[in-house]
Amino acid sequence: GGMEKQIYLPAVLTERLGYFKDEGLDVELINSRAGVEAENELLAGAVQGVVGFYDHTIDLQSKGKYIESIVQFSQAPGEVELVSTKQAANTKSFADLKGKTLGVTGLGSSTDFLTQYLCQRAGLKAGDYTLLPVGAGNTFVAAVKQDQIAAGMTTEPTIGRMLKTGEASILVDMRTPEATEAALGGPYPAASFYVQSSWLAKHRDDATKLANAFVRTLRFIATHSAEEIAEKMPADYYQGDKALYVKGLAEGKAQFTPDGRMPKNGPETVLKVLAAFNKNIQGKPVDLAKTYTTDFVDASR
Amino acid sequence: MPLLTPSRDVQRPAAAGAAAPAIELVNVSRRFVTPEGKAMTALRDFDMVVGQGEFACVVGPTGCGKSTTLNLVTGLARPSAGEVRVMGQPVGGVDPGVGFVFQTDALFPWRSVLDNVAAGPLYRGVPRKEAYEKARDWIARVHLAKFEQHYPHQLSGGMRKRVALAQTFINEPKILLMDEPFSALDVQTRTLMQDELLALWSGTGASVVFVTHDLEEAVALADKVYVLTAGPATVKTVFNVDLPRPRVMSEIRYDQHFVEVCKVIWDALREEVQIGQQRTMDSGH
Amino acid sequence: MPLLTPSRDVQRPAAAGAAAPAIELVNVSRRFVTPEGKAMTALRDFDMVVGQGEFACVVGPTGCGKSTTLNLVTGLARPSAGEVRVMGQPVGGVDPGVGFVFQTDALFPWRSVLDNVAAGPLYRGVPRKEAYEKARDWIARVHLAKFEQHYPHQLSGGMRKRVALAQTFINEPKILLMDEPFSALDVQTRTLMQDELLALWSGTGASVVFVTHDLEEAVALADKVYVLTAGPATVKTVFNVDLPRPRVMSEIRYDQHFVEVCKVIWDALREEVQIGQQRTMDSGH
Amino acid sequence: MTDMTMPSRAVPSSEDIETAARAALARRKRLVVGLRVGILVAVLAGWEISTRLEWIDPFFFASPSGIFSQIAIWITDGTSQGPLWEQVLVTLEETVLGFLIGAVGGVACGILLGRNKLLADVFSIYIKIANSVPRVVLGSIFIIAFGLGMASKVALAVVMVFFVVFANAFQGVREADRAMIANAQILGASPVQITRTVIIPSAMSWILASLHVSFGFALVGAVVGEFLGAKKGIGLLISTAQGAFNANGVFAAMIILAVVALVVEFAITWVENHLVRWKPTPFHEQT
Amino acid sequence: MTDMTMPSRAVPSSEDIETAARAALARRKRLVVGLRVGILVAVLAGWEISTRLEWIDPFFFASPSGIFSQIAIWITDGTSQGPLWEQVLVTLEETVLGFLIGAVGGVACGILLGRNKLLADVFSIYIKIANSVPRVVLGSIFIIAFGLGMASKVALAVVMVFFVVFANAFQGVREADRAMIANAQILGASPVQITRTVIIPSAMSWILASLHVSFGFALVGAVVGEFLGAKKGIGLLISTAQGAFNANGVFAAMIILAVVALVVEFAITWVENHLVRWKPTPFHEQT
Ligand SMILES: Nc1ncnc2c1ncn2[C@@H]1O[C@H](COP(=O)(O)OP(=O)(O)OP(=O)(O)O)[C@@H](O)[C@H]1O
Ligand SMILES: Nc1ncnc2c1ncn2[C@@H]1O[C@H](COP(=O)(O)OP(=O)(O)OP(=O)(O)O)[C@@H](O)[C@H]1O
Ligand SMILES: [Mg+2]
Ligand SMILES: [Mg+2]
Repeated sequence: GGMEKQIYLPAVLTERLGYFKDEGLDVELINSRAGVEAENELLAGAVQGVVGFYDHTIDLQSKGKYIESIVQFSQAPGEVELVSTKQAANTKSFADLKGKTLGVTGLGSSTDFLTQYLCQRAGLKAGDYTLLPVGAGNTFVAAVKQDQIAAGMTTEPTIGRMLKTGEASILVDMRTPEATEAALGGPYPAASFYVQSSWLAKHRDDATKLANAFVRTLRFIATHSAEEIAEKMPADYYQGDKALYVKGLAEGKAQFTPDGRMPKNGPETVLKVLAAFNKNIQGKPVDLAKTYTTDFVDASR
Repeated sequence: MPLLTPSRDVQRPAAAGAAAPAIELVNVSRRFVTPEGKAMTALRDFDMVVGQGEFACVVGPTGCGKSTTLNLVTGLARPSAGEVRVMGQPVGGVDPGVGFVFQTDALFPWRSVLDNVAAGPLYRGVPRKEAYEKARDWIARVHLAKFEQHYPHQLSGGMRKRVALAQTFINEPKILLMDEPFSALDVQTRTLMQDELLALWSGTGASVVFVTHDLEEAVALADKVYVLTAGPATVKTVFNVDLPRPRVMSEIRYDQHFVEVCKVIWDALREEVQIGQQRTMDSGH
Repeated sequence: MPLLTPSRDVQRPAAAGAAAPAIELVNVSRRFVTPEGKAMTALRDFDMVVGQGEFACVVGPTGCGKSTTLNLVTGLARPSAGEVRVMGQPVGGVDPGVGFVFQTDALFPWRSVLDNVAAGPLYRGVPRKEAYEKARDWIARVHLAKFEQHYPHQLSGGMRKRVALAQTFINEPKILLMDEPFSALDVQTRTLMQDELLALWSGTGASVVFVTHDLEEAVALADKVYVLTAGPATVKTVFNVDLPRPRVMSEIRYDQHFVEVCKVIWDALREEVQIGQQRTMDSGH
Repeated sequence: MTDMTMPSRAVPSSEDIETAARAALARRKRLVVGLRVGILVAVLAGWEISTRLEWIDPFFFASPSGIFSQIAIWITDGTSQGPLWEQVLVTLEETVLGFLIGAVGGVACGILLGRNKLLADVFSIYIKIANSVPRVVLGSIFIIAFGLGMASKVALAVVMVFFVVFANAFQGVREADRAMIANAQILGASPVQITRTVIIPSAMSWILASLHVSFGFALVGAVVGEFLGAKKGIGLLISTAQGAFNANGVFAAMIILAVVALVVEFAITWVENHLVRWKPTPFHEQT
Repeated sequence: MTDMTMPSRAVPSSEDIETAARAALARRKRLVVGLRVGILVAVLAGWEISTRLEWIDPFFFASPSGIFSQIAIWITDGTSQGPLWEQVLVTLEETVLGFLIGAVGGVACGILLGRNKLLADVFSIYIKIANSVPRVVLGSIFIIAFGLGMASKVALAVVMVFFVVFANAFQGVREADRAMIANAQILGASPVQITRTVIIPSAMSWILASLHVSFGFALVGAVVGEFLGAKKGIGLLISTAQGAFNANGVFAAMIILAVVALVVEFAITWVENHLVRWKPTPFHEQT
């Protein structure tokens, strides 16, 4: 997803706050359309680090590619299952979505696995619902408006926008650690900063500096209000509607970890979700210890 | 010499009406912009009157402006000054009563000979069957029956010219303009075509303007021969040819009258020819 | 009649060498596939020998196969059977010593007259300045000095033909093939061009094959006149014309010998002409 | 319609010539097919070897054997979205629809603007503006406007095709020989008849040239549309494979696309050969 | 080079004719510009009114006034990625590079394959296959192969341009008049000279027609490339605006693209007018 997405906010914020410079780092932020692309770039050596969803580290391990999360930005996916207002009256839980079409950003994406997992937990079987990839942003909005999907999983700012216009309401909120626990049965580490393991072995200094910068940012987020944070962001990110941006930020701020540490049991939850639906992983041993390290955040002041 | 009346043709145009001449050019000029950006005059103060049913031939040095004149009559080009009238009406666009055999190839390369010849009638709304029947008839008249299905690029130069003739004749135009139509044909085919043309002309009473380089051909066919000057073309002289009709082409050349007429025009022209020749040589070397 | 020797030309081709004829066609046939899918024979058992420095004219009914013959000599087309030799060598591709004036327009429309004429020398590696000087000279010789900067579409039909002539002559080819080069020109320009051609020919000792419809032109220019038959072209008769040289075009037509020669060839041809005419008429109607 | 020639001393009969010509044609055909196959094999072998030797990483660039087995799996077991032929059919339907609409629209607009100088002067600037709009952005606008169904993919295919066809049809019309137009006019053709019988035939090679390239573009449009959101189709197959880091799947889907493109290409060539039968063979290609 | 004509009784001098011709030209120009502006104003007014009256939703389809103020903000305050001109420059550089490479490559391959029948028979099938590869997929492959810098965007622009130019150059070469080629051959031209002096000039209108449409395509390629991953450029501007639900931003960026396209378009047209000065005016357009 794009750099302007709130779930990836710490990256841009770090740069805006000048923390990279403080660490003596010259960092260029490059926007990528999709997580998969960003990881391919990482593996191909075009970039040194990627901010993306943690689940990719597991997925890639199953393909023999080793990447490690060194700073964990969030302990919740920041995703919300929105349900169209027209369906809201008789949809109280995932179980009520039987026979409906559900929107995800793309097949094989994190939203896909989360949706399927939530359905499974609600007792639905594979044939009971249909998944439709609708992307994010206004194609998602249009899909809801045109009744292509009854419900769908998405992030800010789409959530805020749909709530504001009253076109949809929240079915499952996974923006806070608590709600995520409730929905998934454990914390779900999502946005994180990861690098290739081989790179890490050779560049521990750089990794330390990067971790320091990010951890500082996470502390900043934890100690400042949504308005103050928004102030620091580029104007283009909230050009459409600033109030909405701030509101979304206020509601979603809790997803960020205060210290960049991997939440306890987080990796296990992710593996559980993935193992249920991702064919790549099924039947393959995964060494979770190789997917993340807290050495660097632990070391940061 | 009763057969021949050299006369400067200065009739003023008659009012439009039943007796209006078929073609009138009044004081026409035509200029082109040269690549150097200067204006070049191709026709200057050009006057021409062709009565209904009249057969006029135009001769003149190459590049003098003969094709330009025909283009003005068709309405494809417009005069820079002066007026062009067809059947008493100023020429606005292309007139459906006009037929034009172009100097250069203008056949449709993607159509067979048959389809090329049938084009005119089909354009004019003649039913398909009838149009093709007529086309076959005309193809036979130009001796290409065996080549009905050939495409133009499969024909020789003279054959293509004959297709163009059939294409024009099939429409039986009231005004027939022909730009060196027979120059690519051998003598016997040319004679046949000339006879065919005269037959068509006497049958339909069309008015013909016929451009040629061959003075004998001009005299053999025409009622009137326009001789143009070199440089910006003006009418040098108009000769009336009153050889008796019907004329038979294969015989007329041995006719004593004919030979005399040609000789007189030649003598009258020799002076001009030499002036023109001298001028091109001066400008040439 | 010592001036004229009708003779069936059946010499067998000489071995390649210094004295080899410039052009030899031995038993050549050329077939085309008609649109109906049948094979059509354009040339059949065609024999022709043009010695070095010889001037040969080819006459024959339209569509008989004259242009096809020239195409075979250039190497643009290949015979279906038989052999074509130029300077004793079998023709493989286009020979740089050959010049060809096409029957149809083949000027480069995006080049001005000057650039068109200079094309040949430039292709052959002549330095720019020299090439353009030569081109200017040739343009003047065809009386187009004022039109150097014009593009072909801004010229009249006859002027374009003259540009084509200059374009070919400037290369001073050893073998010069011309397909009805003068048919679009008026009498005086034609006479000038004929003189120019004869001067060029006698100066360079080139071998010329000249296709024309005009028997008088053929006799006036040629050493040998090939008369072709209609239908699949074969050589009907070859006439040797031994009018004395140098010949002056504006006078030769009034020469008593010349008139006799023409008459003899005409008489000899009349029969064939009538057969051909009859045949086309049969197939035509 | 080709010329038949054969250099030989003996005078051959028509049959001899025809047989020889046929033999030469067959020989040439064998040569061409041989070279094509040769190149294909060389490329595939080079690719496979490079991946085996790890000169290039099959994780990114797949490998022929992997692609092959992926296609085999799709054919035998079907894809996650249903049987393979269904995906092909869906994409093909969108493509062909988009191609037809775009081509017809492009030809129509090209002829209209090519024939009318005022319209051309006024509207060509807007067409140029429209042509600079990124298709991916248009894709999301189309999804909003036409929904996630077939319509948005077709619309995307249309805009991919339209401009190429338009540009060529327009120029083809402008290039029509003016002597031929004048001749038709004098033979009595109305403007509509001129367009139908002179302009369109002379613009035909222009239009056909653009159709060749634009079918590929239509395919691309449809696939990109599916990429942005779809239930079925090869584009979705690609996007799923991409999401799953399945390079073999991505390349396999692209090969399926190529096969589709080639089949349609042959159809277009067939039509073309029937439309341009009147053309002379260039001298240098006469055998 | 046009013909000058004026129907009038009195014999006008050359200057009269030239003045009249100039006046007619100026009148026509005014008419064209008037109509263009009129259409633009009508469209913008209709759009603005529809959004004001909420017939269409400005959330999706923006509004002219919003777009205008967005552009104003970008010009005065710069974008989140730096000043606006920098974005334009980055995109323009990628586009122009890609356009040049693609056009030169397309023309070169077109001429090569157009002149050599065997090469054409063997390779055209592979070109057709390549043309059916969805550009978005290619985009990600290019990023892997060439990295995230300028090279991958340029490569994407190249593949957008190449096929269109190739198809036209190829066909243009095949359409060259065979009589003219034969004439050049006999005048002594080598194959290379024929290509340079006959084939290229006669294929020129084909090539130019494809350049007109393909500059827009190059722009699209560069923007899509930036979409997939970039630090700067108009494509990134669009993708950020899309992610932030800023429809005005999306449309504003597209308008900037259109302006870029038009400027380059005028340059191409200028070149074209200089290259085709030899062309006759069609009869029906002579005034
Ligand atoms: N489009 C044009 N631009 C400039 N000059 C032109 C144009 N068309 C014709 N001319 C000039 O007008 C003059 C007359 O040309 P036209 O074709 O009428 O001659 P013509 O008498 O038919 O000659 P020919 O017997 O050779 O066919 C020529 O000098 C020619 O150069
Ligand atoms: N490509 C072709 N396909 C089929 N037939 C052809 C082809 N080219 C020429 N022909 C035929 O060959 C014959 C001879 O044509 P050619 O052009 O040699 O005649 P020509 O003697 O030059 O006639 P003209 O005096 O009219 O120019 C004609 O009947 C023509 O139809
Ligand atoms: Mg003329
Ligand atoms: Mg001929």
